[in-house]
Amino acid sequence: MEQAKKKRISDEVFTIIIFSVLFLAVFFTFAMLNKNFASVINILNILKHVSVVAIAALGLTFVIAVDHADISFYMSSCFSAMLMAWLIAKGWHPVVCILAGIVAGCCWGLVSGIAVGKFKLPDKISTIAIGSIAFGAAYLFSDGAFIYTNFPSSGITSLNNARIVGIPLPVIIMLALYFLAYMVLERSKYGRQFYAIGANRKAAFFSGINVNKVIVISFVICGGMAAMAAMITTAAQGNGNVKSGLTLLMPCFSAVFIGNAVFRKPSVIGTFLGAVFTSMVQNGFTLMSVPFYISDLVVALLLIVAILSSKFELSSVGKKSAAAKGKAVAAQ
Amino acid sequence: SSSAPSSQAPAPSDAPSTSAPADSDPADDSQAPADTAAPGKKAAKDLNVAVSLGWLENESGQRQKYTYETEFAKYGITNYQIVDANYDPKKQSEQIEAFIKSKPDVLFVTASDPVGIAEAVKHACDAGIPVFCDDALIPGAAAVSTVMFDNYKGGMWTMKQLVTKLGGKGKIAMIDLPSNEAWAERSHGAEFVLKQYPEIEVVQRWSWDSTGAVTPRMAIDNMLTACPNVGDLDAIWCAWDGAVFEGLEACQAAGRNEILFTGSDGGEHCFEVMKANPNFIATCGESIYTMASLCVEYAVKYMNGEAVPRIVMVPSIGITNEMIVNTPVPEGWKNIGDYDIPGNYDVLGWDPTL
Amino acid sequence: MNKKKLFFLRPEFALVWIVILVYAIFSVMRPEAFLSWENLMEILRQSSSTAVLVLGVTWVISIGEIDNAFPDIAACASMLTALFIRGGMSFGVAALAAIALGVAFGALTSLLVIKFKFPSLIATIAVSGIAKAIACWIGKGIPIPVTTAGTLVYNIVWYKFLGIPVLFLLALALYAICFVVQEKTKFGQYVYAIGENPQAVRETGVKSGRIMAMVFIVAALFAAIGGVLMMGIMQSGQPKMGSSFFLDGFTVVFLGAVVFKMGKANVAGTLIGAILLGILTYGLTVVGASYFMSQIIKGTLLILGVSVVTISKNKQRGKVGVLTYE
Amino acid sequence: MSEYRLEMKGIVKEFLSMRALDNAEFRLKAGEVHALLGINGAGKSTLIKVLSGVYIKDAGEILIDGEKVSINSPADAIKAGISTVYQDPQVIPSFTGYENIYLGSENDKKNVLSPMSRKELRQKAIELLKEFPLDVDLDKPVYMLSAIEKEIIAVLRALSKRTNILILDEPTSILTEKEKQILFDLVRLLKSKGVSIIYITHHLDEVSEICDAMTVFRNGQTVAQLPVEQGKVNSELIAELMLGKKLVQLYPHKAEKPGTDVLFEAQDLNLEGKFEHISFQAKKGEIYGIFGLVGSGIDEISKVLFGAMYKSSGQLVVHGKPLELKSTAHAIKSGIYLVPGDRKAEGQIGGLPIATNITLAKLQRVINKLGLVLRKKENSYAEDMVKQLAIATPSIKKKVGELSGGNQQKVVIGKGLFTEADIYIFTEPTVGVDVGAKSGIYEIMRQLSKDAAVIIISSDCEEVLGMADRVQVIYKGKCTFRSAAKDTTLSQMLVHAVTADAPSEQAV
Ligand SMILES: Nc1ncnc2c1ncn2[C@@H]1O[C@H](COP(=O)(O)OP(=O)(O)OP(=O)(O)O)[C@@H](O)[C@H]1O
Ligand SMILES: Nc1ncnc2c1ncn2[C@@H]1O[C@H](COP(=O)(O)OP(=O)(O)OP(=O)(O)O)[C@@H](O)[C@H]1O
Ligand SMILES: [Mg+2]
Ligand SMILES: [Mg+2]
Repeated sequence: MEQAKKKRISDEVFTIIIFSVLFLAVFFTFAMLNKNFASVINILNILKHVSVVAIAALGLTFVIAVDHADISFYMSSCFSAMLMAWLIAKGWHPVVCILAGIVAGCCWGLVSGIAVGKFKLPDKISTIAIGSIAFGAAYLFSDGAFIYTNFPSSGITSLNNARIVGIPLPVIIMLALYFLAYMVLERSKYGRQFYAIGANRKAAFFSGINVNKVIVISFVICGGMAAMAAMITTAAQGNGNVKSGLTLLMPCFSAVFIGNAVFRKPSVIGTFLGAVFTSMVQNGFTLMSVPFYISDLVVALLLIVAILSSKFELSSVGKKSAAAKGKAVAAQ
Repeated sequence: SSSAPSSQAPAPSDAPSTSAPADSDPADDSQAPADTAAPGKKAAKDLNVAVSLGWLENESGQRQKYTYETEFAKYGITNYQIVDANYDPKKQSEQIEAFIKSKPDVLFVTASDPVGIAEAVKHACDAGIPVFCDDALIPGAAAVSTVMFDNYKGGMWTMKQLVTKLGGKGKIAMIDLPSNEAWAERSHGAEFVLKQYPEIEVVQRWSWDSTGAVTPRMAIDNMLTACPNVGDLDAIWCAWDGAVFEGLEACQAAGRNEILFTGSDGGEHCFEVMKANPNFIATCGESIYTMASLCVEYAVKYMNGEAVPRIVMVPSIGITNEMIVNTPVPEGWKNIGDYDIPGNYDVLGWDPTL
Repeated sequence: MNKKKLFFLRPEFALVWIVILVYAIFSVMRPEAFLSWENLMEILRQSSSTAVLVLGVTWVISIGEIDNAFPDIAACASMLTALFIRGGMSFGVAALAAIALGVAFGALTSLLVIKFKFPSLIATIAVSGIAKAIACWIGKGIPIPVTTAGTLVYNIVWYKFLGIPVLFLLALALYAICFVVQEKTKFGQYVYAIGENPQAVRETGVKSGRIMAMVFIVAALFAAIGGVLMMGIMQSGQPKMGSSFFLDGFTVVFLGAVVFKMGKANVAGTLIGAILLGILTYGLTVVGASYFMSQIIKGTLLILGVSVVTISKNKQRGKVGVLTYE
Repeated sequence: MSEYRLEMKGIVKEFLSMRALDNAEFRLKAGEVHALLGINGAGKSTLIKVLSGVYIKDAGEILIDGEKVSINSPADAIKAGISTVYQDPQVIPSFTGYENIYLGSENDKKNVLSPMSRKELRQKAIELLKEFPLDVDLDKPVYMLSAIEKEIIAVLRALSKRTNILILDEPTSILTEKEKQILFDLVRLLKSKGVSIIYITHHLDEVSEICDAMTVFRNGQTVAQLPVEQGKVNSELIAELMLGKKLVQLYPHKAEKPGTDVLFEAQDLNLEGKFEHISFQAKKGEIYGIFGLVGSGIDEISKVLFGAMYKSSGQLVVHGKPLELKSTAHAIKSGIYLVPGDRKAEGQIGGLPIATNITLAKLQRVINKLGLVLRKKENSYAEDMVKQLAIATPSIKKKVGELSGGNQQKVVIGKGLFTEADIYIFTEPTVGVDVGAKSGIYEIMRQLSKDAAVIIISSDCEEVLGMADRVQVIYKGKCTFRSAAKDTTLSQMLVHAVTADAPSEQAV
């Protein structure tokens, strides 16, 4: 029995080791191909660029943890971006504008959460619908035109450009949010509730957890985080753009799922590594002026490799038990 | 995020020397052979007009819409529909096909992608609907009039500005916009100039994918990292102004205040940015208002039984930073962005040569 | 008899009524653009390409999986066809080659999902990344115009037979085949069985992995066919066409799931969904509504449809004996 | 021709962490009903999963009619004439009965695109049904059917194929007494048609009722293969074989004196269509028992008592104060805990570790002011609980889903103990739990009742009578009988559970 226990644990560690090896291999390949890749500046750059996807993906992690999917966050983040830009154009203080944007994101999350958690509508369909509405509503501020009035003078761009002890503000925001999320999801009482619901909703209910409320909260967090991500994009681009969040969907899901595969549950650290992994590849390729389609191709292939690598197990070196494992999974 | 200009032109070397509209009243300048059969006359105010815009999302799209609305009002046209395709040629094709069935008297088109919507525009022409193409030529479609500008030349001019400023020597980066054939021509024009300057080295080059995960801002951040020292990178040529805006932000954030930029588009926002950033040395001012207003004017004339030109190549204006900085906003203008209204170049003393 | 009459009043028939209602509203607003055979046919023609494209996705949704790859497989197929034609192939050969490559993407998805147990969401994100990268690589990100595609494709996408667009007839034929497969063959039976209870299907000895693999491959097949048709319609390969189909595609399938089978995606429903979307695109254009209006309207219809199904299902189930959180 | 229809020799099946089958042997004669017995985790289900192709064996051989066969998938097993009715029969809810019966064998063609005709299937199903004296509506979608009807559909599905060997894995655990008899009739009929049946159960009385032979498993090994003489099964001997040691006593002693404070009271509870006029008082120091057949409404009663289901009317009184339960969270806060009837779906979170499960319902006890979980504290609590309940596990980090049924149930109970409730409701506390673990659970319940009100709600008559101090019987949602346990007999309880108009109502 003791021995069996050891074996199991090392299976999980083995996955993490394989992924780390893959991660480092990619890192050092780029470091060798380009002398600037491993520089401090560039690593900060990677972190800064990943902050947008990483923050949105962090919110998505909560929804995936309760075993739902949210396909609205990336569209509702467009609404938040436009709301913020519109308020800035109206001359409001940037902090107020950012808060308003985040609140708006939370509100869209709340709508999705109520639809899914309270009214039990199927998650993928209803969030696509709500997301479409949010995206359409984003056009109301300017008929879809860029909003840039007051942008340079309002100081909103420092949300992206400012540095604190040499570290870009988005990176600090990201790390702070990740720390917070880690404490909440992996260390706190509430995190337990998220995971319990994800693993067995009914049993969580019978354990006295307010299932619906927690599901709604997960969507609210997801909407809010996506909005935060959109704030940073908007600050980086220096204008409000209705499409600012549209490219978030796939990278966010990739990040969460890579993390899920490596750590065997949707986890804060896993999501972070997943996000950094793909961002690092994109950064490496743009440094080398490689066309986007080639880097996209490599990112897609690495996504497969990363998840495949998590399927290898120390114990499955012997083929027989691999089959058994597969069968056991199939039988569940 | 996409601030993207548009248009399509035949190769510039053998571009037909078209009627140059502009100076005062462009309508007087239409000397091109007007081999168009005039339909039954119809007064402007009775027209049923459809406008299919390729996008609305950035300043140029909004300017186009503004022009149509303003000009329609001028002519008393009240029965019109304006839709936009959000950069999606498939959607625009469907919209044009839908318009065909609603049988408008006139159809205006700005192309999200000239190639992608060509078939639908052909159908409109075949269905006997007078089509007026704004901003870009639609290959193969027998439009009544096409009013456009020369992307290739614009690309040449901005690159020339950059190269001159660098003294014919230095390291530059290029940001391309290949998703639309017309926009890609700007890069071809820029490359044409580079052939004459062997000492200009293109050290970084990147194309933007509007549906991808990497924004121009990120790409330029990375370029600055790849070229970390002053002298590693002297200038960035951008295929459109939006990339310049993001690039200036990136340079400012990285403390790289020596890097020069050129773009293409022009307009109110662009000029504001130019004013604030001497490093934004030049852009190709596309005369968007002129193009759209000419389209409307030709349509009205055509419907009135008059002859109109088939292709008009509206000149763009090479706009340098000095021009913006040194030009006060004339009285009665909303802002300097109104430069593209016919007749206004002269007021500013700008020379539409591109 | 009585039962049959009532069928038209059941909630699962509501979307059909909505389609008719929407058509009627637009007809009042713009009679000249709606109230003729020709106009109706134009709407059907326009709906056809989307309909073909998402036909296979219907079953992916039915087995409880998701396919993000179909839009980019379509884009890739359109670019490949254009590339091959430019390389001198005839349209027919080029189309077949492109479709074959499209199917290969489906096979890759199947491999990842069935053999390596990837969640379909992530497997298809990866496959769509590959398909899109290849589509962009082919033309370096630029569309490829094709002016020499020949009469075959032209006839398929534009010709009318007895006043009915051939494209629509083609779509109808494909839908008819799939409808028969869905309703009258074991395959169809297993698709819905897997969607409800995959374990039950496995236990009966059905090779459910094989069925699922077929479903993903069929989805890729129709996506590729749709891509080829789009190449014909737009007379060019379009590398970024995918983004146009992503939301619309799912909206169509999910809207379709609201009809006939009460919350389960089905081909007849998908066709209705595609037609509804076609009417909306067409109608909102001729009344001059902006892009965002159509976005809001589509989203609202979808959420309404889903609510109707869910609420009436819950009503059927009743409140008694339901846990307080359900 | 071999003497045996089926022989399994030296079967080995290893899972990641353990050897579930270790040289297991099994022999089955033609036309016999053969019981497969063993405590939880003995390897019964694994053996039949090997036989039915769900798992691939690591070693050993399978012979059918003396010939070696290789079974690598469910399809292989079906081809070899082996059909299985799993413990929890899997059906397609929206499909009709006949569609479910012929799922996977709609026609003989291999090609999945071959046409199938529902009309034909329906006809075939009607023919099939004619062979058996059963009454099921095959045209209804099965989600509308009752448990026995679903079970019958599953059995018919097995029989629709050429079946020589039928495997029934705990078929009666969700059936009522009456339904059980229907099933047994069916089993006898099949036997008379020459079908060999493997019958897995934890109910030894069923063995004597219908089985001809039995095989007992322990630790993945065959420890005994015995013939069964009808009506003469030595339960004690079998239990001893299964456990490998003597079982002293199943039920602990009853309360010595009557309960004191009334901690929990139900006053005229009603749930439309499920039950009506349910009233009782549960007192500290004793166990109150509610007995009813599956489907009689007892499960719903337990859920209403815990605030997990809305009631139509009635009143709960807790600690002498009326209490309107708004949620399960509210119930736990009020000191009530429910061990729900369906362990896998409602009781445990199989994918999470034991420790996490145990503290889940009362995380307040292990958090600091910031809401962070103190892991050390949590672990030590969990360790204590594991010791207290004698949960057999190598570590508190083990996932609950990987434990055997009895130990899973103990974890669910441990979760309740951790909430420090003073009102415990146990619903079907020993379903699928072997005798050894059962007595452990009963002991825990009795211990609990010393300081708390304990309510046991079960469809196992013996269990209720064995455990409770006072009992009531539910028939079709209504109380038909109430009495002190010591004055009541098993048959009295059973009679009231199957009919409303039995004589004699005794005082509480
Ligand atoms: N898929 C699996 N992976 C790992 N261990 C397993 C698996 N299936 C069964 N086991 C282990 O194998 C042993 C035998 O289990 P099996 O299900 O055969 O017991 P059983 O006799 O059916 O018990 P029960 O009476 O509870 O049904 C158990 O200890 C169980 O934990
Ligand atoms: N993948 C797995 N890993 C570890 N243990 C498993 C796994 N699958 C099942 N088990 C354990 O094996 C035992 C038997 O599993 P099985 O699926 O056969 O249950 P079962 O026979 O239906 O249970 P029961 O009859 O006791 O209700 C259970 O204790 C279960 O938790
Ligand atoms: Mg332009
Ligand atoms: Mg078992």
